Amino acid sequence: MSTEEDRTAQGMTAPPGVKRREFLKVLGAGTAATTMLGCTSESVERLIPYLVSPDDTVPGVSTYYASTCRECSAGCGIIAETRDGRTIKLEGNPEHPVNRGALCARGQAALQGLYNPDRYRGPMARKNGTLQRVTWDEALQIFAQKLGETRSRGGAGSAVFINQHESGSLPGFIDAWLSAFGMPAHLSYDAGADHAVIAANRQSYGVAWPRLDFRAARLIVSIGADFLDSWGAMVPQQLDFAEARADHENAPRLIYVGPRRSLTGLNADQWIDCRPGSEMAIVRMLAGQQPVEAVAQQTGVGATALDALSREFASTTPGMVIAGGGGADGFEVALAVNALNQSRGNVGATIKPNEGHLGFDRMASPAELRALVTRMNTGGVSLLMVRGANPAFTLPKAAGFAEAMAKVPFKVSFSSYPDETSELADLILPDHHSLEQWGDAEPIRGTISLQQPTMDPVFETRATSDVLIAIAKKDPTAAARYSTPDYRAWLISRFPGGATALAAALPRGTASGSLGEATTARPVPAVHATAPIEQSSGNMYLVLYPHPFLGDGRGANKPWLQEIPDPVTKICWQTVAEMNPATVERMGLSNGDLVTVRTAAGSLTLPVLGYPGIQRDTVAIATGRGHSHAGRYAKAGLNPLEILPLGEDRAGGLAFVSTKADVTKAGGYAHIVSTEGSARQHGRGIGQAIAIADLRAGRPGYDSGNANAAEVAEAAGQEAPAGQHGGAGAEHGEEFPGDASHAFLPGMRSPVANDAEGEQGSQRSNEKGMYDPKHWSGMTKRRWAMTVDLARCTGCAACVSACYAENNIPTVGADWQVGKVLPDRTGFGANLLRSREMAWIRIERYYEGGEDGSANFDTRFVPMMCQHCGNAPCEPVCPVYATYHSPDGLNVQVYNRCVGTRYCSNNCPYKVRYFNWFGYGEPARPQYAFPEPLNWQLNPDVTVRGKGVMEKCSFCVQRIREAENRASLEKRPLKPDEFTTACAASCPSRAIVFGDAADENWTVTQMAKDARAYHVFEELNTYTAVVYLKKVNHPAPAVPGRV
Amino acid sequence: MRGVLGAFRELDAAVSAIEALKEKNVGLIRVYTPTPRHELEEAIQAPPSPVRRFTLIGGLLGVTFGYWIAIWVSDYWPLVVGGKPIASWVPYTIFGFEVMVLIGGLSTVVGLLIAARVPRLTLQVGYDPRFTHGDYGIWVECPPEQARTAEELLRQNGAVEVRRER
Amino acid sequence: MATITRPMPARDEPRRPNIASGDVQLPAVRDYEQVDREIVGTLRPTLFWFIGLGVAVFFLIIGISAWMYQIYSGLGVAGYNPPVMWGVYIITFVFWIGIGHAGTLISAILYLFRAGFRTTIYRCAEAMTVFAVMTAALFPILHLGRPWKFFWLIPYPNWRYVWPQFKSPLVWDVFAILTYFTISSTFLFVGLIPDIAVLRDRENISPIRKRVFSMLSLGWRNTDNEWRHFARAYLFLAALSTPLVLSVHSVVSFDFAMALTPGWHTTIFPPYFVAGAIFSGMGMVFTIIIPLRKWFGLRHYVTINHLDAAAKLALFTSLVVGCAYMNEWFVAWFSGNEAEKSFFANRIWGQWWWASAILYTCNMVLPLSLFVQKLRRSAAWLFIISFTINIGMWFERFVIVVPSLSHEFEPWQWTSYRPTWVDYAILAGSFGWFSMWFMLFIKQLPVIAIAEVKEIVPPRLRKAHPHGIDPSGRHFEYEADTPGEFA
Amino acid sequence: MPGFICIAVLATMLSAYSGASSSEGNSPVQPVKFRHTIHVDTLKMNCLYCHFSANKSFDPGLPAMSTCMGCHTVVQGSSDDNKAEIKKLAAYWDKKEPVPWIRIHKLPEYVHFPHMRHVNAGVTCQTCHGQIQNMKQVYQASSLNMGWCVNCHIGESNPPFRARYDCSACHY
Repeated sequence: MSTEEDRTAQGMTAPPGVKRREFLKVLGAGTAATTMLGCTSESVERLIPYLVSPDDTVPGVSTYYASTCRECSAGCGIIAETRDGRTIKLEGNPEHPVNRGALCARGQAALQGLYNPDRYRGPMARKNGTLQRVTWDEALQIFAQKLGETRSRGGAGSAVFINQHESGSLPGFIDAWLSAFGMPAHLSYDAGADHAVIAANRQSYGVAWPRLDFRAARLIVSIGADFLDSWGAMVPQQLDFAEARADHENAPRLIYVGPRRSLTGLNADQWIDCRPGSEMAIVRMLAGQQPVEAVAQQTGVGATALDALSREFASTTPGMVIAGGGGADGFEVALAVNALNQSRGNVGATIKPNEGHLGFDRMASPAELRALVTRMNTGGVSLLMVRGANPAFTLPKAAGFAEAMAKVPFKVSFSSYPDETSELADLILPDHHSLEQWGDAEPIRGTISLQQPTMDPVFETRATSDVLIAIAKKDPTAAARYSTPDYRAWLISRFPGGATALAAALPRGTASGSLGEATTARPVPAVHATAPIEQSSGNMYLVLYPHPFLGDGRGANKPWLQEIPDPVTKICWQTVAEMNPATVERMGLSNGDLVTVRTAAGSLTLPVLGYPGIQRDTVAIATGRGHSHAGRYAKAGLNPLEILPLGEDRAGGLAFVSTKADVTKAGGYAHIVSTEGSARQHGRGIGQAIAIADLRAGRPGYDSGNANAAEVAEAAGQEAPAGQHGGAGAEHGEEFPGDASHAFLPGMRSPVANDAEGEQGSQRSNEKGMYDPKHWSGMTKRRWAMTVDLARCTGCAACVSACYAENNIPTVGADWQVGKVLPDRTGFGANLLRSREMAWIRIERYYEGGEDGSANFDTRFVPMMCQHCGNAPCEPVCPVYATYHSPDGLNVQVYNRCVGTRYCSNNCPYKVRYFNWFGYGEPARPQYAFPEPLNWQLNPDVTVRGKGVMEKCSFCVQRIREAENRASLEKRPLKPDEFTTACAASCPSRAIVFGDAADENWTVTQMAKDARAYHVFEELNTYTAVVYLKKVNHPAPAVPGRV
Repeated sequence: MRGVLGAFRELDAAVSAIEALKEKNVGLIRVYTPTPRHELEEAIQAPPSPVRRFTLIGGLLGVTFGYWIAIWVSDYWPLVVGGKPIASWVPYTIFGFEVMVLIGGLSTVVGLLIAARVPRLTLQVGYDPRFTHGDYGIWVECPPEQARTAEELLRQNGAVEVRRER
Repeated sequence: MATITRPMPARDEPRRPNIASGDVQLPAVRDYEQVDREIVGTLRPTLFWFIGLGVAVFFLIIGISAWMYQIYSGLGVAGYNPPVMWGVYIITFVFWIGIGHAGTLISAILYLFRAGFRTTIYRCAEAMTVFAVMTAALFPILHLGRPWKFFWLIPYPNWRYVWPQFKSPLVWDVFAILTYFTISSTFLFVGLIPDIAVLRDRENISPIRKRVFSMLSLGWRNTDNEWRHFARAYLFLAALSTPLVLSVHSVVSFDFAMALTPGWHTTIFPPYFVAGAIFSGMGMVFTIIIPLRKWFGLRHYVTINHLDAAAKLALFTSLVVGCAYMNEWFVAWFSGNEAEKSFFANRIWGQWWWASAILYTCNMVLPLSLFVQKLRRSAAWLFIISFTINIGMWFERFVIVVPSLSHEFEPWQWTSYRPTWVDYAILAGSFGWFSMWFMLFIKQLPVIAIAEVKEIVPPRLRKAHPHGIDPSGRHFEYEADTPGEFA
Repeated sequence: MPGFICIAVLATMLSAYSGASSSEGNSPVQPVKFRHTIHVDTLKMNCLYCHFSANKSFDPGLPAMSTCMGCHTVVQGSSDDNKAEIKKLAAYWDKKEPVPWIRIHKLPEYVHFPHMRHVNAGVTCQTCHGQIQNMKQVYQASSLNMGWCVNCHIGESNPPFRARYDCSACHY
């Protein structure tokens, strides 16, 4: 890893912006990843040398810079792989205390923000109504002048600065700058955060976000707290949760209470499907303040289930109760839950305030923005400055932010991308992307997470901090406060130890110490409280929830995040109304029928989707899609905030669950853009599970030993939990061997090697080449393999995004990528309607049980990628050797040899081969998946596949070869676990392990010997190199307390 | 080459003429017929055709080549597919068979061409277009001194037209 | 190549006897000259013919432009819906290959079996075979993702040192189809040589044609010697073609049978495919020959008796195919294989019930009507049936290809399939291509084998007419059976 | 058989310009006439002096302008035309523009060629690039097509340098 001095030496000749492209491309020319057209271009290609060569970078060799992810408020550490001046891949920083090397889908997609084709190319000013490009000097001039006018008119006090919330020094810096101009402190706004919980935590524990120690808990009751989706700091929470669940014996049982099963809910062992707004009753019941019957009546949940819940809760310690979900009474629920935790002594045991997460401190609540709206309407705001945040979109339409903003005399936006707010601005001073600028964060007390530029700016943007300093220097009074030339120097000046210490800390990306001010709770303004949900009119409860990837809409213009299916609904590029299948049937609807959802605030017409994980009287819609001005990809879907009546909880947080809605059939039909074929396994044993009891007893217990679970349940006199219909399970148990076959495990020798020795095949072939174990290349000594632990996997799809980033996988869902060839299939996701998605790894989400519509069904998340079969069915059918088995156990796909018969895919039982139906890699085509400058992100080590060839998971063969090259340069053999695949590297659950299964010292070999190990479709004798470890289910205990 | 050409309207006339000529063994006889008739075959009593030998040899070559190309190619750059033996002879039987039929069939045709002395460039001597129409013909290749006898025999047996050619 | 002529049934036999296929005669053809006159007469182009040719070319152009568009923008323009990676193109490929089987069957296998009714229809069928194979051979290339690389499937020495993968059924296809095309076209040409000689020697042939024909006829002179070797060669070609016919469609069926896809992975496919192929071939023969005999005024060559006999063959193959269908159902149930069972349920009662319904109606139910002699001897009905057979056989391939792929092992990847206009345009184009060649053929070369017809026409004898003569030279009285049948 | 033969012939012809077709002998005129003869042959400079990453990266590395000017601020050249060329170089440097060299050796993007593996294995530059030290104007000495690569990998043309000839060694 490199320090910041090295990079400053990097004398880049070409100006930033598009012209820079050619120069960068040919720099990496030897390995440049341009489209594979099948023949060399005879056109003259230029080789452009550096003027002055950078000391540390070697062309064709990656440099790694540690930095901090700014995609959400958590502040994870990242390591940016930079090749020839382009950042091409992000990985989690293993030494970072927050995310310990993992990185979520949103983090991976930061690159598509950096290279977003719709980014502002440079500063813009509104001239006679339209935004036009201006030079930075002009822009700064305009800004300074407007500032002057505002102050001379004495309007400084009424100027407002809204900033996208982030921790670290920047907030302090901004406030200092504002005060220098006599302006009030800025509003640090994060629409994604759960303000009710934050406020309640601060009131009860004194910190905004205590650390949740899942490992210590034996029972977790989550009341709408989606700690695996977007509630709080997702990655660290998922790491801890997966760790906790991986220890099967002492794993905590997770019970999810709420109207909709989110990703967290699907990972729960049990679901209490209460009515929206009735959570409080359950908390009271747990606290013993309310009788079960009353609660049952109020929540619409079976009394038996509630009774069992309360008894189990009462008898299990230590427990953990967490609340969320954005209800109108969210604040009260959160307070009550905290009280419950305190009374049961969970605080300190499982909930650790003193190890709290600081990412959510000093956050302004939506209530303050609403107050701002009123001020703007009354002309009480003289100057509005917005950086990053997009209140015009993230506040309900009812709040009328846009209209009010129009009344402000002068509006400045520092946003890097066009969005609904910057669209209204008079002056745009585009900020650097977080990967282009300096900064810091303090996610954990005493740990500074450093943020440094990983490459030169893509466009003519400027760091807002630098802009502010420049402006200040123009102003005689304020200039005095700023001695330093730019923000970097300012940081160094405040950094304990100064430049040398910073230089020393940068390679690790973190430093001990503190820069941020002490946490100060903000005053909660007068809130616009909303009436109890029961009092609103409508035939269904309306539940809005933040999309796991798109969040409050920030990621909406990143094609990866649009294309990767929602982990729960598997919907892409589309907004749907989720309702319980029973309800859908009752209303005489079927999937895709258009319904109109009407509330007091307005109505929305969108297709209906039957999702069993929803309470029967509830309709749920995801936020984050349906932008009007956020770029080409963000146009997909609809924005439910348009129909959300304005309502806040007592803490001033936005109430996402505050009203009923009238759902009526609209007539008409829209295809559901989903990657789901059948949500049921039909007993094929793809995602297998085992009950903890069976695991303990050493029973094979195929398919979660549901029979056992059912007995237990009967004994407990409640409806059986978690995916029974054990009948089916048993039946299949006979068909597919329940226990894993380790037939191919001895040294995990690939059948190929065996065949070369004639053990399997005939001896007729006199030439075995590299397949001969005695061959000088010694390639058969290795067999690359992978294990996937379903007990850890939460289905979060971080692996999918990592794969997209690493392997240059095109996104195909944009409507212009289809052309006019599919008349019945147009609009966003049209290609996906013909299931032409290209994801090399996909997360299959299967339901077990609950056919009767009961709330308790079990969910199996199965990451499915090429299984690299020893006896691969795809290989012998290829007429041209385009796919074959390499001696080191890979199922190789040679793109340039492929002629595109697609026979291999027909013959693949796992259906993990993907075909290039269009020229996704050819810039001239409408289907081009990497419009300038998205193509800067392409991984030079991986060929961009051309039109008409097959592709699939390669086990990141480029990483294997790269590691082998490194080892040979260093004249040493490969070290065990020296490297891993992109999916395994990013997995926040540590579910995927990759390595050489022929070598005992690699972790994968040990994992594969687990008792839970099995192969998918083992009966087909494909000898897969991917070993799955059964999911472990924790059914409700028969007697109170743990069995 | 010189001889006598006789044209016949009727089949039995041609048959008897042939028998008569054979009896007197006047020169070499070549019979034209619009369509093969067993009556003529029996009258002529020609030896069996050599074409079959071509077929046999061609077929044997074919089957050998078929197997050889498949196995040689597999061993040329050994790549394992689906854990199968690198050169697995069972499926290669298909190539053996197909190429056998291919070469066998083509060599049969070659055999036909060689044996039947086609293609030939000139048709003029001892031929008349009517033989592809409805009439039978007999061409007797003989020295001039025998020509007269031939002519008479042909006429006696009901040739509608007899002419000398040289 | 003698079709032995035998004594005719006496007058007192029933009016519409069930004629043994070996005994089909041409009572209305009196002598060789008539044969030449009538058949050579058919070669004169008519306005109707030009129109037909125009239509064919029009469809061909549609197909070609669609293909160009597909090559330019990529296979995505076709209706593929992964994992349904094969669609209309492969279906149509198998369809045409199947049709290509009737010709060689009739000309080779029936020749070995001495089935008399082949004489007047085999030339048509053989030409149909060649053109059908030419059409079918387009599709494997056409459905490639990178059609410009198709030659990588052919073993040729190259600097890459990489050869085709000989374990792949697709390479087997290449060999099988190329062999089949070569042999069947050779067979067609060899059979044509004497007839071309006939055309060459006729006066009413334009000089250009005369020149071309004299080249094509290789100077054939109808000598006894030529006929002797010709007969041998023809016999051996037939003997080689017979197993070839069976092998080619078996190999095509391996494309499916060698895969482990449910519904494909079954050992019954080779015989099942061969029977289906012959069945569809007979269908196409009817579709072609029935209008032809009418327009060319050849109804006294291709008599009802011929059609009757051919219909029996069609009926038989239909029964074989039906048996294969039922066997599939049985195996699906009897195997107890989860994937196989659910796939079949989906194929027959689920998503694809309509396709299966069409298939079973057209291929199993309707052909049963051919048990009725009245229908069997009605050209109109046979013409109708021939259409349903063609449709049914196309859908048989559809039902084999699409439902299997759309309902495989992995439930998460269960999908549907719907062709786009590109698929349909190229399908139409294939019919245009086929018809174009056939149209050109029927006006350039005799659609009925002159020399072979002459064989079964009684030779002129010095004795009084009418009579025939048997190999022993014994004369017998000769009369038309079933008077008026060819009116 | 005719069909078979003519398709095979057609195929062979097509293959001539399919895939990595050989542009062997390609020798464009460079914007500045750089003389490998002088630098390598006469001055005995090490290749790695300019192509600095050839032994540690896929990419051989292209000398930065500063590297050239390191010497050529003082070295002005002996003969006239050399002087002229060096002036051109200096002109570029003064304009702070890089020299737009024309690329000669180019592998298709789907082939990954690790220079360092070859250099460290002791394969000389000349093995692939020809006697570059004697080239007045650089030309592509080898066909650079697959057969040419494989010949060496299987140890046929150069036994000591045999290497794995598995497809996925280069194609991924």
